[in-house]
Amino acid sequence: MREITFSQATLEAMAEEMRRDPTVFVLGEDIARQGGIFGQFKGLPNEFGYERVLDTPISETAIVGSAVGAALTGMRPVADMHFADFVTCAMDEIANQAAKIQYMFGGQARLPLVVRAPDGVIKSAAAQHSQSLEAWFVHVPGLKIVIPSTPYDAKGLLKAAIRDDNPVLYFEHKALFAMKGPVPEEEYIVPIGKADVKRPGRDVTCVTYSIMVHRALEGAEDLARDGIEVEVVDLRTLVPMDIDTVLQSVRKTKKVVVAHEACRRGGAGAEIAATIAEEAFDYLDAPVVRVGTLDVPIPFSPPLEARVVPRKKEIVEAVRKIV
Amino acid sequence: MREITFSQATLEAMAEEMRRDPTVFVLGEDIARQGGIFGQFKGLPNEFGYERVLDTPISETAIVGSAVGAALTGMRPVADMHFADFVTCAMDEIANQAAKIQYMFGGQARLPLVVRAPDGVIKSAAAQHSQSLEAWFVHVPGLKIVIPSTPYDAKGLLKAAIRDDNPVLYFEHKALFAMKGPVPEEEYIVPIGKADVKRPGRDVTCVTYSIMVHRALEGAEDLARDGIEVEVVDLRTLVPMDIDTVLQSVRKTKKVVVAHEACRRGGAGAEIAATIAEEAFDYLDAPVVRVGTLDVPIPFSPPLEARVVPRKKEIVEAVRKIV
Amino acid sequence: MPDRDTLVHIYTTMVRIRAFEEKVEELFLAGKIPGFVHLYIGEEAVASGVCAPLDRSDYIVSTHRGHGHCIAKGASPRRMMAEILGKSTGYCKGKGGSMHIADFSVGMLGANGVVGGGFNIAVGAALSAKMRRSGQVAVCFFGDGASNRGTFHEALNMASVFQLPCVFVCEHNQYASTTPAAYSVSVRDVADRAVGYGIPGVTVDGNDVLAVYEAAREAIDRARRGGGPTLLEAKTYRIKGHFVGDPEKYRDRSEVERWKAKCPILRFEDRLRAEGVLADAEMEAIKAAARREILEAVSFAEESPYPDPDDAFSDLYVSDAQGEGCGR
Amino acid sequence: MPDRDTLVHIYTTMVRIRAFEEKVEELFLAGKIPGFVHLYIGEEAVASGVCAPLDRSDYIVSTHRGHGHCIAKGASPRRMMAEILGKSTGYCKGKGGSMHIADFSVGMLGANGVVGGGFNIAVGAALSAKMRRSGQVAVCFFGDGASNRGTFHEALNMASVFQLPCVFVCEHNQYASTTPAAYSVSVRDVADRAVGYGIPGVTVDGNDVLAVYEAAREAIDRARRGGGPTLLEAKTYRIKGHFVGDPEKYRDRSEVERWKAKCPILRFEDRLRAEGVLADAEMEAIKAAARREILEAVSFAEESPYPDPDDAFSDLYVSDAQGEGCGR
Ligand SMILES: Cc1ncc(C[n+]2csc(CCOP(=O)(O)OP(=O)(O)O)c2C)c(N)n1
Ligand SMILES: Cc1ncc(C[n+]2csc(CCOP(=O)(O)OP(=O)(O)O)c2C)c(N)n1
Ligand SMILES: [Mg+2]
Ligand SMILES: [Mg+2]
Repeated sequence: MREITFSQATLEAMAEEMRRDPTVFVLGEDIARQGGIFGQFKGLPNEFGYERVLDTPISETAIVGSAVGAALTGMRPVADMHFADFVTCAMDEIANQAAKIQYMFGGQARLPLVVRAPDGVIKSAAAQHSQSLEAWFVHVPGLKIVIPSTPYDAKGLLKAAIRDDNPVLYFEHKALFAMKGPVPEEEYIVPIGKADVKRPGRDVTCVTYSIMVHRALEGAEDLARDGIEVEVVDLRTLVPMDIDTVLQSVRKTKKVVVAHEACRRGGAGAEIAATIAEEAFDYLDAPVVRVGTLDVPIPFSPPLEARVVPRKKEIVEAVRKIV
Repeated sequence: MREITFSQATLEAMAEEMRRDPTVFVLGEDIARQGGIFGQFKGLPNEFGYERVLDTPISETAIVGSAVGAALTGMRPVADMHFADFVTCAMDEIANQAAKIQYMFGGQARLPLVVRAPDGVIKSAAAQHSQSLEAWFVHVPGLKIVIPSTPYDAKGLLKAAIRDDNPVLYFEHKALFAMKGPVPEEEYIVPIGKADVKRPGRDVTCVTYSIMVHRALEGAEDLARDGIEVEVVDLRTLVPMDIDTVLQSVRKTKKVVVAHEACRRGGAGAEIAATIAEEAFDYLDAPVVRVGTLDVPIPFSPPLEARVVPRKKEIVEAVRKIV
Repeated sequence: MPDRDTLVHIYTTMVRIRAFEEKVEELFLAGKIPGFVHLYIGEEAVASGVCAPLDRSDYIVSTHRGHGHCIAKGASPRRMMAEILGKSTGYCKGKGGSMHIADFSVGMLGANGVVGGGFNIAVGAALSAKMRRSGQVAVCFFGDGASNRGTFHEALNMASVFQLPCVFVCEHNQYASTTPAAYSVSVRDVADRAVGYGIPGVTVDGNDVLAVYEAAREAIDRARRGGGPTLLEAKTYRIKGHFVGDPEKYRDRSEVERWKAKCPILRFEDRLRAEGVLADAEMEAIKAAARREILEAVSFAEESPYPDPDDAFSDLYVSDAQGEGCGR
Repeated sequence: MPDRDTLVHIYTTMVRIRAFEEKVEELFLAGKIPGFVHLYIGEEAVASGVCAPLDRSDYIVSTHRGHGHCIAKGASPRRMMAEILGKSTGYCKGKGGSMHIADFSVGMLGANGVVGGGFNIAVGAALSAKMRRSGQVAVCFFGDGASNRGTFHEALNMASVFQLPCVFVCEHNQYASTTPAAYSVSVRDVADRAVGYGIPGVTVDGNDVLAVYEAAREAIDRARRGGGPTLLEAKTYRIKGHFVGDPEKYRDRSEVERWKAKCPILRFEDRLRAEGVLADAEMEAIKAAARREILEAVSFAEESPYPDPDDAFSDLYVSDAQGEGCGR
């Protein structure tokens, strides 16, 4: 199968969905003229024009707010946040408007909105350009949360997100954009709400998502050399969460590491770990161990950044703690 | 000891600290002319003038943002959010500015800021005026989070928060403002970071905070009639969290219910439960059960609201599940 | 001057709003309404004048003080009243209440509990209309207090940059809760803020419904023709408290009385009488009909059932199994 | 015209900024600087002209493009360079980097990675100055792009309502990243937005350092005297890419060349020469000294150690046990 980058995969998803449905459009800063900071919108205006690929003022509030209004009135907007860190500027629009409107208005409205948010640590971008903030939204009823790890999933899930009639947050790790992987030429969809076992194993389950999937796979490789077989479960979507696949794995391995790049305290890993500990209590042979960024803002200088962000090593250590 | 309301207790804390330190001031909407929606600022301008009790435009972003600037330059602002739901409008100022500035600037700055946020469900205020959002901030390194349940704690902790050199979020449940409780005439401080066992018990630990403390105490009362002794641990502050007190209780009872009014999914309860399950794994005789609001926006109509918000009954049921 | 039908329609709308709001106040004071309610009494000319030139397919975006907007856009008082009472027959099946009323069938895209939360929703509706080439216009109602929110700025700039068919209507009723506009709004006329976005800014007497109508019609026509957004300010007054139950310590009774004398309905009646459009008896008949309609709405609402508690788990997601993922 | 010392000081500041930025570009391209850097080349007149009338105790709030502001306010290039290289001797001990430089000892309250994140911090500093009756003024630098953020609106309104000693300085460099101001800013002159807040709005040629200086001095004086805020706009141009490495596909080389010819430093040199303030040799000496200073700063930075990895756990909270609660 041909290999394309994650960025390219999302670009194909956009183009295919825009071709399929004339109500799909995208708005954000520097997406039309520049093609997105990570090339993820490159060339779209050539096919779809500057009307459907809208450069906006620096107005995150208006970007998401107007996307909400457009979604309520027959369009299917994709709003780009530039960096996930700036969802803070659209927090009211996401949490108090988008997430609540369908419910609060008793089902009169539908709100087919996708918010794309490039997140994660890359190249010393420091405290305000490195965050992974998905956990905030796990706590907001009414949203769906998609957070893929491979070009294949990125494409299939973005298409599913655009077709979904509900507001979907789509987090894409900045360091993944350049990663290549197999993506079929034929059209496909990856359904929202299905986890994927990225590596089978019998000894320990590692529940993870986004870039940490790759660090978990690297760690699993190392550990396999010592005879420890790690099953890597890629959640792919956090809401709805495919807890069945997770529990099935846990009942087999009886040991769990939960890993993400977001800060450890109060991260999505807390919800995952608490759910496992609650629902698989009788199966667990060891405490569920959580791996996440240590609880400080992301520091700038490379040795500091390296100290706080978990990589393969931290996953391997967590696994060794419980086997 | 005299009894005063929670609202009165916070008012005394404000007045005492403003008297003690001329750099303390408060800003927010309708706090000077109206005295706050819950009377929590009533009369302050009489003693301290309209310069230190500042009515602002409807500009949550500017309220918190300017409080950050004032805190960096020698003042000790207390910023009122009117309703905790509107922290969404100041999310960048809280999460990207206030929480990060001390760290990001390498300790050059100090940021003695208190954000007061009345939260929780009261009288069918519906989806945008009923939320408890503390969990978002548990996930933001650099903040402290205070969330008292009684007039005594409310006063002592608000004074501690105002004296703290770090940014502190102070969540106060709207339905608690009118509640009375004993508060000494003499000055006292309740330190940030210390939990309080509000009722001792040997059978089950209920870890909780804010209004749920009272629902847990009511539940414990009922359960005691059946010979089930619940130990109610009031966390009082979520960051830093007094996990020692929690674990001490858990090692004794071996069973835990974690309860809050915030939505269950991704709530602070997930962090608490995951931590307990990780750190007291060998002591637990049953899964940690979490109680929280069911995962929908808070609906308006009384029977709907009652259906989703946990009260005594839900705590009692959770306890019965594991004893 | 608009034609007779339009005049009568506008007058009828105003008295229907007044009758609705007086009844809501009464029901609230009788303890029959949960939550908060914010009344539109005294401001009827704004919604009535602005919505009259709108088509049913046009959009409006409303505020916490939204009953008047709803009625003016054509929503049914029965389903409004049912919603306000928390009944299952309400527009939002009891999930929303007064602060979250919406009627998408008439283009009323919702009240909002967040002050200033509607600006960009209106911009989006206008953007959508423009992209779909539907010829629709979006009107955003907002208060003097709301004009201080950052959302105002981002919305007006974006609407101007994209030349959207959007009309921003400031209901300058002198107060934001307890805070006088003269204290918290840094310009006397909010319409002056239009200068910062290169769009027309117009201030009218918001108690003169025909002045409102004319200014709105012009702005709406311009928007529909592709001429871009307008900031239209109507100077008016909130006769009742900020919410029902407001102790109103922040203003003198005399000020309220002064404004009461400028009642937009009485004033319009004088005009209609003077122009010979409606005679007193006709006006009385319209008022009586409005009162009957509202009484009927109250009966409907009171007789309607409360929602089943488990309905709390529906409507979270579109086209999903009901209640999936709500943790019940 | 300011006195000779001031003129020389302003000139020196401009060339020091230029020398600093040219070196940063070189180091970045050589792979020695982590993260992103945004250069101030071509815009030196703004920071230099605005900061000249400020006292050391006055405040400035900066942006992602903040090196020029730092130097103009009196920060040390050594510690700046060390910070930009991620060294422990940097202003923020390597925790901040280019986008988060701050020097509180000279009243430089920080760069900001969030565009428009500084407006209200400046308002707060001005509020604090007013409450403490300190006589200090707060200056907020921001870009044309930032003027579209809601934070701009809330800040200017609040500063006006409280009549704060605050000067908002728009560095209108024609672009926000790849987006031309002519496309995304709905007014030609950002200064026109002052009308919406009832404060003075002034536009000056931002490449004419004396024009900037005079306008800033007037605004700063007014602020200090209690006359409230000013919105001051300096029209200038970003000669380099948005960040080092920007492919710059969004503009013509010829446009850049046209603006290069209007270089604020060359222009000021002509003026200084014409007025007999500085001779060529003197200017050369100042430039040589600036280059030496920057070379020395680079040596200092390069020789400085990286922070110890465990320093990642300090500075989270003031006066706490180091690293408590960071989960390490
Ligand atoms: C973002 C936000 N801040 C504060 C409030 C509380 N609040 C509700 S209505 C109101 C006053 C609104 O004033 P204005 O916009 O003038 O509208 P009016 O009530 O006068 O119609 C306030 C402060 C809110 N609902 N939302
Ligand atoms: C809130 C926010 N949105 C987007 C960005 C990404 N970004 C960084 S700089 C920039 C352009 C800023 O333009 P302007 O304010 O004119 O300043 P200039 O770079 O021209 O100095 C953008 C969009 C950001 N850092 N913060
Ligand atoms: Mg008002
Ligand atoms: Mg610019």
